[in-house]
Amino acid sequence: MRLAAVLVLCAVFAMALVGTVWQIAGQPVGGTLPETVADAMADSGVDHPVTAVLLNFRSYDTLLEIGVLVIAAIAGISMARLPSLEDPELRTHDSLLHALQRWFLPLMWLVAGYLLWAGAVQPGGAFQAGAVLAGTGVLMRLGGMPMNFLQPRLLLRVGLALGFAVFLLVAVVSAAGGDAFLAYPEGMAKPLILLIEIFLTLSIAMVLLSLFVAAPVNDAREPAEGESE
Amino acid sequence: MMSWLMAGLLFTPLAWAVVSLLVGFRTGRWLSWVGMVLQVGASVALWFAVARESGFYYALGGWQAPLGIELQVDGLALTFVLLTAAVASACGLHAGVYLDPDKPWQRYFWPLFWFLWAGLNAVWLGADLFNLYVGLELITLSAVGLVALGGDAGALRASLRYLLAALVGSMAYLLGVALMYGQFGTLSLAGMSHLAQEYPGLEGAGLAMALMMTGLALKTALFPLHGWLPPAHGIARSPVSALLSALVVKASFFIAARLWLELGPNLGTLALAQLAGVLGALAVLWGSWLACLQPQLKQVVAYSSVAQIGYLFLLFPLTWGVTEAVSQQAQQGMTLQVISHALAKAAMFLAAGNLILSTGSNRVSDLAGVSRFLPFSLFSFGLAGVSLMSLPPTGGFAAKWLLLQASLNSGQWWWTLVLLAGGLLSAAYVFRIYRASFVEHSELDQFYHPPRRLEAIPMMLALMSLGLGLVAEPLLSVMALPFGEGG
Amino acid sequence: MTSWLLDGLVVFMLLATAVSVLASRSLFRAVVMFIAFGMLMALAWVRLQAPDIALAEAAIGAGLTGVLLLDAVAHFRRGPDKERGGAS
Amino acid sequence: MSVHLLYAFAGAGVFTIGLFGMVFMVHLLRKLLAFNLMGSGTFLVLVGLAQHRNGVDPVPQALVLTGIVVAIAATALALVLIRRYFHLTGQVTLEPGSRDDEGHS
Repeated sequence: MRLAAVLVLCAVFAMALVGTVWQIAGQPVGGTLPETVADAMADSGVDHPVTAVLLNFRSYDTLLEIGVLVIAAIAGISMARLPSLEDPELRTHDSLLHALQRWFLPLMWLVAGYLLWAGAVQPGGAFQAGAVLAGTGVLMRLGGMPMNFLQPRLLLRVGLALGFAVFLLVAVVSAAGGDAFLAYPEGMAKPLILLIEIFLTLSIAMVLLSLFVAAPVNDAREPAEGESE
Repeated sequence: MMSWLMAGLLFTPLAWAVVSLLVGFRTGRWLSWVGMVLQVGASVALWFAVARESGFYYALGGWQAPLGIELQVDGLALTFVLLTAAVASACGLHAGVYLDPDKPWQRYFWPLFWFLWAGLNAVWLGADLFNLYVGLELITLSAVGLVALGGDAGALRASLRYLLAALVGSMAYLLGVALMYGQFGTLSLAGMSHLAQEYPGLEGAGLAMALMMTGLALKTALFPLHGWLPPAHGIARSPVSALLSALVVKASFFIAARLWLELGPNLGTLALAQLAGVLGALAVLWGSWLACLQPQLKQVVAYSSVAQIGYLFLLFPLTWGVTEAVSQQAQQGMTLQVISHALAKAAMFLAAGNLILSTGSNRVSDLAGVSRFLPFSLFSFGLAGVSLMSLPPTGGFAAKWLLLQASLNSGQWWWTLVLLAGGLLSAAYVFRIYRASFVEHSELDQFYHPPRRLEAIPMMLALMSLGLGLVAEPLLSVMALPFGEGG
Repeated sequence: MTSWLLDGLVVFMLLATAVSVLASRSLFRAVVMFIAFGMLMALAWVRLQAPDIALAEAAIGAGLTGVLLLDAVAHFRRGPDKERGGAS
Repeated sequence: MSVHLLYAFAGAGVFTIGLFGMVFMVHLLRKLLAFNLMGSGTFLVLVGLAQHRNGVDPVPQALVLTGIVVAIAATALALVLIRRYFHLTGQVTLEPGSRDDEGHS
């Protein structure tokens, strides 16, 4: 009964949505943004339009988005109460996995580095590189590496915050000189974007990895307000 | 000067979020006081600068819209920035004393708090639809993190419910943004508004706007999509509840209102406007009614939020197809309602936190006898309640008076009934708390006395909400300032 | 013509896997179908000439989310770490 | 009709399927999967519809990259919350009291 009701509602919604898409596709109005992007590419400091949009034209979005990632990581590690990350179930001693790690890990590092570097001229960039790096970390973790740097201590928090902090500093330095917030100084766009991307890659990898590790673990709990301990 | 202030306003919360992540709770508290002073200073200075001159667009990174992201720095946005500075500082000060610094997870309170503040400012100033989406997510995730912080099963359940509802809401909004970009080829709200005026009768964009507003209504907890709000606001720590009720739900409403005021005249329909109004009216009645029945103190306050949010949605019918003067009245009424509710509700939640702290119970019936021990917090609670009941001279009265006039002047008299009934019902639930606390009850004589500072903060907020009605005129004149081009 | 066939196939598969994510009875199967859906999304992005997103989708969308979800499913199978009633 | 538009329609379909799951499913993990479907559908509409009018357009592509990162942040946070909730209560649904094991939704 409930299934039928939800199905009918969703069908109605789908028809309205498809109709809306059809309507909009039929009568677009306004200018074309890609041409504006193409015109501004020369001043952007990079050659790949998507990277230019992400880290120059709309860098405020990206800054806040890294903020969202950091928030998720903070909320995640605030749930993991035990300082120890020793989870015996994760300690597999699979020789295949070990062999895989030995050959695979350096390769993954290489791929991540390449993706990061390539982002300036062709597809790739901090997010993809960070994700590959995090994937490497997950493999290492599954292989039973203790990865002590992921304990919720100062080192982890520095790692989480580093990329965001560097981005923020670059953003504010130019503003201190009287320019707009997030504007790159004349001629400095390329090195600054690269700098931001390197630190972002590390932080993104760290965030994703810490969220993977921040599994729930113990019984420490705070009583609700007004509940006696 | 202006550009430094803007940079400071954007930079401070984000920087403090990062720095307070690196230190413990106590150092973070000390740092946050400094940050609050800076942030309040920047907000006040900017507000006066704009009040003296006029609003302007601030192009981030030096890239003008539609290529880059522009911030719309006008009287309305800055008034909300100022309101956020006031309420968030109050909640932060309260939290610094209220929260137990020895719990290991409390250190994460400050970074989340500052990220929340940054997200709120991003939303008030935002003029780019996608940027607003990112701002909304910043707010949602940090708010969920704050609710869940150190929580037990009940808090986790509430925060998960909140998270899932909020995610659906923002996804619906984002889908609307996608459709809008397909229609107009720009993400800037001002650009869309121009195009919508130029090409009337774009049905697809109208539906997209309705979709966005539905998503935002879910995030604002408009009846009947309000189910997630009372558990989340009721179970969070009191300073967090205050932040959530006073500011967070307003953010999504603010976006809906901006969309409606910019695009509504060309893309909206009478049916959509009236529907929003009817749901708002039902929220007022239903929320107030449930607030009268809740056994738990904070649930009463949370349901009262559902009701007070309902008033805001009267904006939609009262600005559609009416004269410019009536529309102005409705907008001013809405703005005052947002401000007075934010102040009053923050005061109420903080005072409720103090009451809970001293009685050791969240139940209304356990308040018996508290009037002898904690008259100050109880008094703050009552003063805030007076604003919610909209008695003169409070901000709540000024807001509802403007809404009342707008509905009479536009010939939509039926909304006045809602305003009256809502006022009576809110009186009922506030008096219910009072009656419970004045019961003489000798069984329970051990009340813990919270520190003075905890009691002073809600009182300040309540007094501000009370005095808002007296300064409403000058405040409204700044918000209605003509908008300067460029800048 | 062949390109239309290919796109039609990708779209059909996308919708089919999306339905089966929700319809499969076991949670494990649902997650596997979700990963397959992510791979198809990556393919769709290639067809939409968005290689950046294709890379990100393959790495983040299918890869990392998939691992996170699989890990969670395994966790649910193991049951809560402490005995609390008869949950699975 | 261009290929881009075809994908936009597919996106509308995927979004609706996700919405259905979000409303109808009870299991928290399934809700999360459904949310991710909604996200993917939205991204398809965003790029498909924009490229239908503009040709290859880097702006929505960049927006989708941002959106994917935000979505995984939300997903990962939700997973941590769900796992901790399960750990404390043994429940995988939001209905208090009902115990639902991993099999059916």
